[in-house]
Amino acid sequence: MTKRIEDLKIKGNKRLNKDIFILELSGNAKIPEMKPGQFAQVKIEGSPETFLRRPISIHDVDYENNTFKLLIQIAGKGTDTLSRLEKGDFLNLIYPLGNSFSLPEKGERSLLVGGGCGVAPLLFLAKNLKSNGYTPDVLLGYRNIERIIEYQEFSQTGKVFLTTEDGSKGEKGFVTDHSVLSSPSYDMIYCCGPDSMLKAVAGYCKKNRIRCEVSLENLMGCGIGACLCCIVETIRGNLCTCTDGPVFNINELKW
Amino acid sequence: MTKRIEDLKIKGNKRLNKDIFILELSGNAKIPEMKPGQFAQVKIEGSPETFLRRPISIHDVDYENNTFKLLIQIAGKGTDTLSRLEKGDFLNLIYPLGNSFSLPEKGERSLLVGGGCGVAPLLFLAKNLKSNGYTPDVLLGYRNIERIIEYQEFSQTGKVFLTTEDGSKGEKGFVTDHSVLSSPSYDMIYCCGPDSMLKAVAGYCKKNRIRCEVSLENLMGCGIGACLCCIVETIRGNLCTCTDGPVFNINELKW
Amino acid sequence: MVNLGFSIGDLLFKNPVLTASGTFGYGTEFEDFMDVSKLGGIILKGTTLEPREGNSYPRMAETPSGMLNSVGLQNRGIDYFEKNIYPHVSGYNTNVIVNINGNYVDDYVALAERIEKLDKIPAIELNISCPNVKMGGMAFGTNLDSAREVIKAVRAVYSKKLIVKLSPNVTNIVDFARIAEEEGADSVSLINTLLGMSVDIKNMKPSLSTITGGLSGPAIKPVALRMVWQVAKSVKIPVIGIGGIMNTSDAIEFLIAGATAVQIGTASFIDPQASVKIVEGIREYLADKKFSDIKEIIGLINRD
Amino acid sequence: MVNLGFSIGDLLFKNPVLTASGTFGYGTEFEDFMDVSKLGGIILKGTTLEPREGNSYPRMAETPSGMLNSVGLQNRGIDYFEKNIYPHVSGYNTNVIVNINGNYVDDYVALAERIEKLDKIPAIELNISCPNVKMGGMAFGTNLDSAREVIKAVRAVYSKKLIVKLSPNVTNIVDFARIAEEEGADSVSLINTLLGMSVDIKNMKPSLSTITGGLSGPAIKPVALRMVWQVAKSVKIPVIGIGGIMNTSDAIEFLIAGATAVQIGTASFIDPQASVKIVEGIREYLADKKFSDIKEIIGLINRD
Ligand SMILES: Cc1cc2nc3c(=O)[nH]c(=O)nc-3n(C[C@H](O)[C@H](O)[C@H](O)COP(=O)(O)OP(=O)(O)OC[C@H]3O[C@@H](n4cnc5c(N)ncnc54)[C@H](O)[C@@H]3O)c2cc1C
Ligand SMILES: Cc1cc2nc3c(=O)[nH]c(=O)nc-3n(C[C@H](O)[C@H](O)[C@H](O)COP(=O)(O)OP(=O)(O)OC[C@H]3O[C@@H](n4cnc5c(N)ncnc54)[C@H](O)[C@@H]3O)c2cc1C
Ligand SMILES: Cc1cc2nc3c(=O)[nH]c(=O)nc-3n(C[C@H](O)[C@H](O)[C@H](O)COP(=O)(O)O)c2cc1C
Ligand SMILES: Cc1cc2nc3c(=O)[nH]c(=O)nc-3n(C[C@H](O)[C@H](O)[C@H](O)COP(=O)(O)O)c2cc1C
Ligand code: FES
Ligand code: FES
Repeated sequence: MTKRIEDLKIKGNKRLNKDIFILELSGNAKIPEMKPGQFAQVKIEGSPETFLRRPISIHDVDYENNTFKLLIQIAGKGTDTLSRLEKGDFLNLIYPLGNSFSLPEKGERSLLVGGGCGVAPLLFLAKNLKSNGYTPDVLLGYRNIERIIEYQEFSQTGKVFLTTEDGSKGEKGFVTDHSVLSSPSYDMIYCCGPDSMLKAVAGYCKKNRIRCEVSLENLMGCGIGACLCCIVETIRGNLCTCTDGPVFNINELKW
Repeated sequence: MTKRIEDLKIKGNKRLNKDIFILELSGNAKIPEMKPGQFAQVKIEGSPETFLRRPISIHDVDYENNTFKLLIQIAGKGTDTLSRLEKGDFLNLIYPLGNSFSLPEKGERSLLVGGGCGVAPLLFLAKNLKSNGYTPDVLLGYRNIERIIEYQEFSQTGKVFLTTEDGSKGEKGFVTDHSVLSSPSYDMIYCCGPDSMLKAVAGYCKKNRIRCEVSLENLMGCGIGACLCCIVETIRGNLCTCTDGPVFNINELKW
Repeated sequence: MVNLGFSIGDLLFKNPVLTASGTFGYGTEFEDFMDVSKLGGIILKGTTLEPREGNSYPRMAETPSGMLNSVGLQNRGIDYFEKNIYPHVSGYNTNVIVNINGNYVDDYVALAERIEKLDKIPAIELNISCPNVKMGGMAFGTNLDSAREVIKAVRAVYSKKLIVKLSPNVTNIVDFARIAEEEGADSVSLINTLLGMSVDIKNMKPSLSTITGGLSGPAIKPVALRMVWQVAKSVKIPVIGIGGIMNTSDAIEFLIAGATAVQIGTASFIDPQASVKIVEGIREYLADKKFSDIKEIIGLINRD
Repeated sequence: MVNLGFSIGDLLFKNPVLTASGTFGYGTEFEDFMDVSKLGGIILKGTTLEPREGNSYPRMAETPSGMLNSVGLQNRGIDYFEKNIYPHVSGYNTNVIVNINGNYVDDYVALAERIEKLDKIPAIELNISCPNVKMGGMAFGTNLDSAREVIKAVRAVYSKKLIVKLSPNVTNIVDFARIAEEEGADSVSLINTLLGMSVDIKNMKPSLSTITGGLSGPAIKPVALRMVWQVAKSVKIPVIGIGGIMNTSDAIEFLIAGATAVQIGTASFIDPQASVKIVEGIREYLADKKFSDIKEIIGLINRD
């Protein structure tokens, strides 16, 4: 899969809530084949504080219409600048980058666990699993009812479980508190979200001997394996999150 | 006249030609009294290459409507960014800064000489002279007919003479070649434009013992007399263009 | 209530925000924009014994997130200062500090003696780091022996607070800080500008009349922070951090790295109110983080 | 037709644009974006005798117009290089240069001996300026005696082109360039990163696991240009300019200041095609200004 650098046109910018928005991009040329878990290095124009590109996961791809989506949370200056893009603007991307989630074995039961904007790479994964004949369950954790995003979209790919920290919707607590995890019945869990969630889910999976892949969000300098800034300690030594990852099997990580 | 720092609202952005545009600004508070020759230090948002503010002259003031104008030529990244401002955007200014042109003695004949975007401070001056009972002549020099700007506006304040370098309108040549200067009949000449023009006009004035004030466009760090970066050599030593100028009597300058 | 005050010896500062020499004129230039007395202190522009015209135009060039200057200590000399500037600035209700410069050790000494007599000037900042003068300046600040000589000589005649301003254009800035401390300086301030250069490719010449000049602004902040951290670990006297501080968060970085106070330089050109805004910003940050005294965060990263 | 070529001794380069070590991997990472053979040369990432894991995460922080890194020479060692990297990179139709590093003089010597034997590597870049390793690295590059010792030792065993990469974290970089020349280096390259630091004020800790790191990017360009200008005036061997070059106009600044060639570093992270674009940009600039040979602009500001 060759990487490319390209100006893409903004087809739409939809606000999901105060902090989160979805950019829809369309290529002039045919967009490349992408895999769930991959990401793009996005150029932020016009500020000395956003000198480097920002890594953003591929959220959803529509090959027919030659478009794809990024789901982005405003975390600072760079993502704030992105949130102001309007239809017709251009965005420069290096993509598709990184490895991807692996498919479960035939007949295995899988669960996708996402928190906050950690759902970003999971929708593409869920759709991909579905089109490959799986029916993954999805467990989403949010702070409260107002923060819930993409519920409808995930519902179309399988069963969706919810937690909110304040109990305003779904079960109260963190994702690892959800009753669906009380009797471990999954063979494979995919997880993306804040570090604390990844570690909690990884702990659960280790205890219950469930295979688990997590998507890491390390700081990146280049995104293409050239700077060695994005490393994560693994049993095979320091690996690059941008090329060996961002998806890692938790058994590889020195957590 | 106290200086202030203020966000002003863009009321309009009018393109005069490929390179030159006029921003109309309106204050929330009452705009301060300004004098012809004064300038503003304009903040350019969002680029590491435009770290410092940019000095721009006050082009025209409308106290009744609480608005004023800046006439700007795209010279690089900063002015290019300004050219993209739209109605409703805000612009941060430190203003009004610098000294101003002096009035002629009663009954004296004066000529305003401007080239290219050097006309910027002259319209305000022309209007000011007119409202003080003078009828200054105006001599404008441009590269060619397409570059002519603000002809109508100056016509309303007095007689306007034109030169173009290629002769496509008015007399052919530089401003100093114009026939109105062949028999020196002015007591005072005000000039603003590129360095070469200022020096040519200053030379003419010295030879013919005409009083002459020029507005300089030195590089500025602060615009308020704090950095001492904008100096010009004068018979009184190094003076700041931003506080002792930008308007200088040519007899003061070590040209 | 958050305590923002600090002291150099027995000299109290109401807050840790000062303005950097050469970027705040004599304070008067900023009176339209702010109440100068709200600052912890102001450091006046570089002063010499005799009047100086400085270097030729152009003296300034913009660079990515920074600027180069080669002003070269243009000022009207100490006589003019005493007569025309001092009466006004002594009215500020804050610490007014003079930044002194010379070509020879004797110049520094003579200046220090003159300023010692000015009641309302409680401290001097000894500038041994100006990169923009041919003699003196950085020459003192990049050689350990000369640095020691000039500090010793000034200390001998000056009994109020002596702050030594260090040059970053050295292999090991800690050595210079230690010498200042050994010779009795009450504080060190750092950094002065980094020696830099820029070329005008349209005209194919240097952008500055002097070819090289001093780099300031956010571009130098990482270097300044590193030096402040190194020095703060190595000396006991208060360290004043300078270099690219544009806003509250930059100032906090310096405090956490070990600076007891900071100076705001180039930022004042872009926002004349930057310094007073930072005073308020630090207050809010501390309140937010539930600290009651600024001392609690100074050098925090060295504390475990 | 414009001639862009230059040479170090008898080693020809088709154009003056190289990539900087540690920012271009082994070239392979960029093959999707460009034809590596279009460059004047590529300098591979820092290589050591033994494999190294480098420093812990986080190793990177963004700063105004720049970035800090403390990678610490992570690489798989010379054995791996010979077996797995060399066969591929020797296929590039350009000068492939290895950047060598060590803790002790002997490490450098052993590495140089190994690389001497690799036919398709016509030069090494001796890195005595890495700020991110505890031993060796910058320690060699900030002390004149150690610098001389390691250059002399490597020169004794290495007969191809020897480029010495200098550290900017010194009082007088010219001294180091002179030593390199005296000891028989064929070229000097400068600058490596400036030692810097940044603080995460949210968590009140250093942004990097190593506290300090190397500053690169446009922020350092003025300092790099100044040093290149100083060195180019002082030595006869070709000077390769490095530091914050993002585009053609930055590269031209270095050439006019005296650099015979340039290296593109951090820019490749933001635009992987930056280096090849600069080759074309220089060609256009020269054509525009009616020069027929790049030599005509090198060191132009020193020529009158
Ligand atoms: C592989 C990968 C995929 C990601 N996918 C998404 C996604 O789909 N949607 C989304 O909203 N976010 C995603 N992120 C996180 C996103 O990259 C950061 O939120 C963003 O870079 C913050 O930039 P900023 O300028 O807005 O904030 P800043 O003010 O720069 O920083 C805010 C926070 O973001 C971190 N950050 C800053 N720069 C980088 C960088 N270059 N790389 C990584 N983190 C950085 C900072 O450490 C800080 O914690 C992903 C990160 C990685 C590594
Ligand atoms: C008192 C004064 C009044 C001015 N009035 C006007 C006006 O009314 N309309 C107008 O179009 N222009 C005016 N100028 C010129 C204007 O300031 C410059 O064209 C502008 O700063 C260029 O910025 P830039 O980023 O677009 O270009 P850059 O790419 O930064 O530079 C282009 C050119 O502008 C010069 N320049 C850059 N920065 C500054 C600076 N801080 N100060 C001065 N010159 C600079 C550069 O040397 C270069 O020659 C005035 C200048 C001064 C000093
Ligand atoms: C235009 C200008 C003039 C300066 N003049 C002096 C001076 O006279 N004496 C001095 O000690 N430092 C002088 N400096 C250095 C500043 O005080 C400060 O050390 C430096 O600019 C770094 O801080 P900054 O990045 O916040 O500007 C000057 C800096 C600038 C930009
Ligand atoms: C992530 C990173 C890794 C680097 N690794 C090396 C290295 O291994 N050897 C070396 O000599 N320089 C190394 N450098 C320094 C660069 O080669 C270059 O000298 C420096 O970054 C300045 O150039 P720039 O501003 O164009 O990046 C590294 C720089 C970066 C940013
Ligand atoms: S981000 Fe540069 S190697 Fe991964
Ligand atoms: S621009 Fe700073 S003193 Fe004039």
